[in-house]
Amino acid sequence: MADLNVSLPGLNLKNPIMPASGCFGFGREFSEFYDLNQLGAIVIKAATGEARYGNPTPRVAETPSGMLNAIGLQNPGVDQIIEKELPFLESFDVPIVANVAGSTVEEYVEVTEKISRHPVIQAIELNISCPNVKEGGIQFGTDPKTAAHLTEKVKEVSEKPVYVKLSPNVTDIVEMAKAVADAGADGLSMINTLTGMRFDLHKKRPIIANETGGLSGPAIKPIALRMIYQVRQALDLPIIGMGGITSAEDVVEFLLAGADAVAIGTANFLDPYICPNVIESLPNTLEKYGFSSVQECRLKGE
Amino acid sequence: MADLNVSLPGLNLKNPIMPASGCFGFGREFSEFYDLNQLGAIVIKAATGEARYGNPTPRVAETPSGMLNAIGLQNPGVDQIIEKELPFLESFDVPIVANVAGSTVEEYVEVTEKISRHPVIQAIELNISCPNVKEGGIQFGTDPKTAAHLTEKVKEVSEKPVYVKLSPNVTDIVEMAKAVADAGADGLSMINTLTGMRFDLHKKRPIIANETGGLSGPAIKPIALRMIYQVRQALDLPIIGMGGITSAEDVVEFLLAGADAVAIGTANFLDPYICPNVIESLPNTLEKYGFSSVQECRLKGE
Amino acid sequence: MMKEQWMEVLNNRPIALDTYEMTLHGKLASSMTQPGQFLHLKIGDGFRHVLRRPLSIADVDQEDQTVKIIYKVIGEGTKWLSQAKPGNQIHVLGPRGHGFPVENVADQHIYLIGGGVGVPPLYYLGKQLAENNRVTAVLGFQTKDAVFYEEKFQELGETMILTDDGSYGKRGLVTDVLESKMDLYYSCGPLGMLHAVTRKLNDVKGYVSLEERMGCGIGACFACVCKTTDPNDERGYRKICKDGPVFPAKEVVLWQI
Amino acid sequence: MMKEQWMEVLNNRPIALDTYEMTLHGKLASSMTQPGQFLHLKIGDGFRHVLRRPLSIADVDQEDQTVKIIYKVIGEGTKWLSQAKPGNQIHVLGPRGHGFPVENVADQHIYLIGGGVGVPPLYYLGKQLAENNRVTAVLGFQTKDAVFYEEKFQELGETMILTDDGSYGKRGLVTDVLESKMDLYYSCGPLGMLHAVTRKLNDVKGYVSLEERMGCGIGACFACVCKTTDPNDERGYRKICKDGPVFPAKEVVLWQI
Ligand SMILES: Cc1cc2nc3c(=O)[nH]c(=O)nc-3n(C[C@H](O)[C@H](O)[C@H](O)COP(=O)(O)OP(=O)(O)OC[C@H]3O[C@@H](n4cnc5c(N)ncnc54)[C@H](O)[C@@H]3O)c2cc1C
Ligand SMILES: Cc1cc2nc3c(=O)[nH]c(=O)nc-3n(C[C@H](O)[C@H](O)[C@H](O)COP(=O)(O)OP(=O)(O)OC[C@H]3O[C@@H](n4cnc5c(N)ncnc54)[C@H](O)[C@@H]3O)c2cc1C
Ligand SMILES: Cc1cc2nc3c(=O)[nH]c(=O)nc-3n(C[C@H](O)[C@H](O)[C@H](O)COP(=O)(O)O)c2cc1C
Ligand SMILES: Cc1cc2nc3c(=O)[nH]c(=O)nc-3n(C[C@H](O)[C@H](O)[C@H](O)COP(=O)(O)O)c2cc1C
Ligand code: FES
Ligand code: FES
Repeated sequence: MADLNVSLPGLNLKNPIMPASGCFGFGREFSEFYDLNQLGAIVIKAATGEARYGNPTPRVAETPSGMLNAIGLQNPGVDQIIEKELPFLESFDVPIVANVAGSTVEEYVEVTEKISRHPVIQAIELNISCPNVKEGGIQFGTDPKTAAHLTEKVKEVSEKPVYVKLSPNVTDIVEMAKAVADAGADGLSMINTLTGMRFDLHKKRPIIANETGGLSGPAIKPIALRMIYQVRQALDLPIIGMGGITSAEDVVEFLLAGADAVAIGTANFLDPYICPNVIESLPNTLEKYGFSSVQECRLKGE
Repeated sequence: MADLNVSLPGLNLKNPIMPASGCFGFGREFSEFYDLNQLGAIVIKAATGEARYGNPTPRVAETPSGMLNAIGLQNPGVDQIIEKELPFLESFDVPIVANVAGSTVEEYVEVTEKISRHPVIQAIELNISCPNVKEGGIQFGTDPKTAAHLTEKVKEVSEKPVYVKLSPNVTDIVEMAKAVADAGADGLSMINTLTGMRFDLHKKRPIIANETGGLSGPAIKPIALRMIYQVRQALDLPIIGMGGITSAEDVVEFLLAGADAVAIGTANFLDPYICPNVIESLPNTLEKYGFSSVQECRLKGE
Repeated sequence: MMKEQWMEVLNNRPIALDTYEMTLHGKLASSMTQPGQFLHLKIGDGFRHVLRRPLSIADVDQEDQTVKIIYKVIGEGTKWLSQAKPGNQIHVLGPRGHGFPVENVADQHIYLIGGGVGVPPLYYLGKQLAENNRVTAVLGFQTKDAVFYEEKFQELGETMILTDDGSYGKRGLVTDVLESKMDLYYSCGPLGMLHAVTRKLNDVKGYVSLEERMGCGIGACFACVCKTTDPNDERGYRKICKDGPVFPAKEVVLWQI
Repeated sequence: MMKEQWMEVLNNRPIALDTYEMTLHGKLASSMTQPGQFLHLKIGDGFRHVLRRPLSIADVDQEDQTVKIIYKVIGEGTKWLSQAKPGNQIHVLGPRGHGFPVENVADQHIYLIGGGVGVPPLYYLGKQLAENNRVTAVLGFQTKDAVFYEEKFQELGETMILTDDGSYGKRGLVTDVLESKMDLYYSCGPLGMLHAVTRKLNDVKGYVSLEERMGCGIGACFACVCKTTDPNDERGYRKICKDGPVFPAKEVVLWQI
């Protein structure tokens, strides 16, 4: 059977599949569907310094082969997450990646400092790209200097490797990747959502109360693949790839593009069993295309 | 019946629907399916100074609710287009928009100079955004200064109004729109395709010979709507909207976002009758949502 | 407890203007005991529609292992449902959420207050309540052609129909006829109606069922939250898909933005 | 002349490894007289699959108004086709392109040279040619289980089957058995095979049918071009969907990139 192991900074994965941040909460709900120990890793929902309620509803809308979301980083705050959510995750033998967000460099630093100390957390995913919160998200994710500065500061305090999650809403993704790489990022996570909109024909206004939302799902897969490929040509940094994955074939496509592991977001909503299903079919799919391991497939893309 | 008339610089449209550039050739093939006089306008395939063969094949790939293309501006060159294609279009009572492309400012200027003189051409669509041709396309479409300079030079020679077609592969679409508006653009056309990729799992390489291609179709609709909306908030310039339109409902959505007229590209491939079908159902669809005219719907979005 | 299954369409018929009643058959039906819960339905093949559609359980027959849903054709998802033929399979996740509390409710005079496609869950609820209680249904519809299930509700108790345009029953809004001297009410319908109902029946104990656009439908994505009225509430919000869709009328904020 | 229509699936059955034969019924069939043309099929509902799939006409029965296509399951589109049931409707654009020239071809000894799913159009062609000519079919397949239509070709003339792995017929490539002393050949199959065939039969007049990924399928988008061999050719290219898919072997460049 094809070897699914992947070894990345801080993350020893039994397989390259992890649920993406924001699409899996803190794992509780999905643990009622299947044994979370099957997962390669789990990326938990974004943590901020204080509790946040997020944006007004409606927060989601459907688009062709995709969806928009503008949750607005609703979360109970880093302290509550550490106190109430992480203990539950301790009971699983799965590396946990903490997604860190904030409105200021100080907030990112504070959250990273706190959460990266927790033994269950194996890596930090720095969410510089959430386009929904007006007070800063867009800045961090689209300006290379600001992103580099943030990465540097977070790296200074983080006790775990830091994966910077890139926003696709930029002219030059390679420039962004290089900036955070030079600033010390241990890896990249890409892509976050593309900013989009839908209109309610009856109400004659945007469906999403926040007007714009982040586009995710299969619709964005070709953009994710292109960006990962471009960054892979330019850099050697580990990449956790995501954007529209719904099948083991998609995973192979992301590996060929240059991803080292992948995350599945939106597809969890339509099929709560998508992660274990993809993990189950991955070995056969790899073999079908002539690969004896994830590693071999990943290198083929070079 | 709802009034479909739209009046834009150079373009008196009996309805707001036109086939998009590159998806309709020079009209000949579709004229065998229906009477082209039904169309609001026709945007013809990009013209360059000399004939171009374009990229190697495969040039297209399918993606979820979308497709990639890397045709590479294949066309017989502006002189042949004027000599062999435009006479055919003269026999229809439909405004023709000439899509102009090039690798240098001089080429754009030359092509515009020649084609804008032709009586059948009512407007120029300046294709600053085709991301497939390496020798310049990307530069023009993603750098505001270069785009503004090009617009200025083309405006100097054009005998017809110039609509600048924006690339969505940018961090700040409003900045691009403002730059070309200040440089004298009479209108905007948006959006062109987003750069994407697919991989062939059997061949282990990109499906498109050119590696990357332009993503179009329903998948990009939410991105098109967002960019049109953002530009509409910032500018008063007429906008021809496009990106994934497949129905009269989609047209209403684009009008609400701020488009004045729309173009349909990819959908022509799946349904060659899509343009007349959408035109036919538009009056009822407008009325269903309480509008007595395209104009009224368009203003509702403000 | 977390279940998903293909269910077979037994019947799918128009029962009012743009409104269909679909009967689904499958083992999943046996877990659908609580009125007010919803089914989360997959639309079409593959991932063209990445979001499931929430539809309330309108009736369940445990013996036949069938469940009924009643839905109005709104957009692409419900249009697709309306075209399903007997024998087709539909992928169902459910039953989801927390429904109307019915345990230990006896000897009460109860209002069932529904508006439009908020009516369906009240029928399965009413069937359970009518056994030990007196039930009065107040159902509002836009127009005559939109009315459905009137006779079925009459079998449960007194039933008043109102239409916005007066083309059937009484003209007006449900709140026009509501009286405060009831023991309990259960309501489902548009937010504006729920808001008016809770104000009018301010002194009566009641439950409301809320709607919101959903992402996951299982409590993981925070798409479907609503605010709590109590400023000291530990979380400050509820998830409609998981904590709801039914809430005590006083617990959640019905009018915001 | 430009037609599109819903056609009804009469039959859809596996005839070899991952290979299906589908029989479609509809008025459109009456325009399908030219062998080598293709049908352009819509996949699934709506616009999830924005590109149609080109599939060659394998046989036509004008009396019954039926057309047969033979397809290998490659990806999502052909998988969807393989799941179609009798009674299903499929949206078809066609017949498209220019096929094999057969008019005025008589009293010739002709090769039909096919590889894999390049074989289907040769059958309808062979049926037309066999009336007035001597036909020899040379058909290559990957392996025994992939072989189809052997007996049907035998009815038309001498038929040689080759497999890559020797599991059936002769082991080897079609070019291993081709001889130059023929009057005419028609070939359809993978580009590598076509290239080898045209080189081997350099002195024989021949026609090849090409494949390329298509956008519009009607000549409007320039997705499916190939280069002409003549450097003085006015255009320098041909559109496979419109000028082809069949070309005189010497007219187009078969080996590029
Ligand atoms: C708990 C719950 C129970 C419901 N029960 C019923 C019922 O019994 N009968 C009935 O007719 N309707 C019911 N609805 C509303 C129903 O879910 C929507 O009408 C339906 O999802 C519309 O789908 P569509 O694809 O036709 O519309 P589209 O507008 O194409 O849908 C696009 C997206 O928006 C969502 N959406 C659109 N309108 C609503 C809405 N009002 N509420 C929630 N999501 C929406 C869809 O689910 C989908 O994700 C219920 C909603 C909820 C939350
Ligand atoms: C003129 C012509 C005639 C053909 N006749 C036959 C036939 O009779 N029997 C048969 O089995 N196959 C035939 N093919 C090939 C057939 O079109 C592809 O196998 C089919 O389109 C694959 O679709 P898919 O969705 O299963 O694969 P996917 O890989 O999922 O398709 C994705 C996209 O790529 C295109 N594509 C993939 N492979 C090919 C290919 N080899 N050629 C052209 N487009 C491709 C698809 O059309 C689609 O647009 C023919 C191709 C052409 C151009
Ligand atoms: C509802 C929702 C919430 C999300 N929340 C977060 C988040 O909190 N932090 C983050 O970095 N990304 C978040 N994302 C982005 C996903 O992690 C992922 O990058 C993106 O959705 C692309 O993957 P997909 O197409 O598989 O969903 C969210 C996405 C969705 C759909
Ligand atoms: C095959 C193909 C060729 C195209 N060629 C051109 C072109 O020559 N010039 C241009 O400005 N845009 C070109 N486009 C972009 C379209 O005009 C349009 O902007 C884009 O496809 C989005 O619209 P759609 O989603 O309706 O296709 C092309 C698109 C496709 C799919
Ligand atoms: S829909 Fe995801 S939490 Fe309710
Ligand atoms: S597929 Fe469009 S020109 Fe041939």
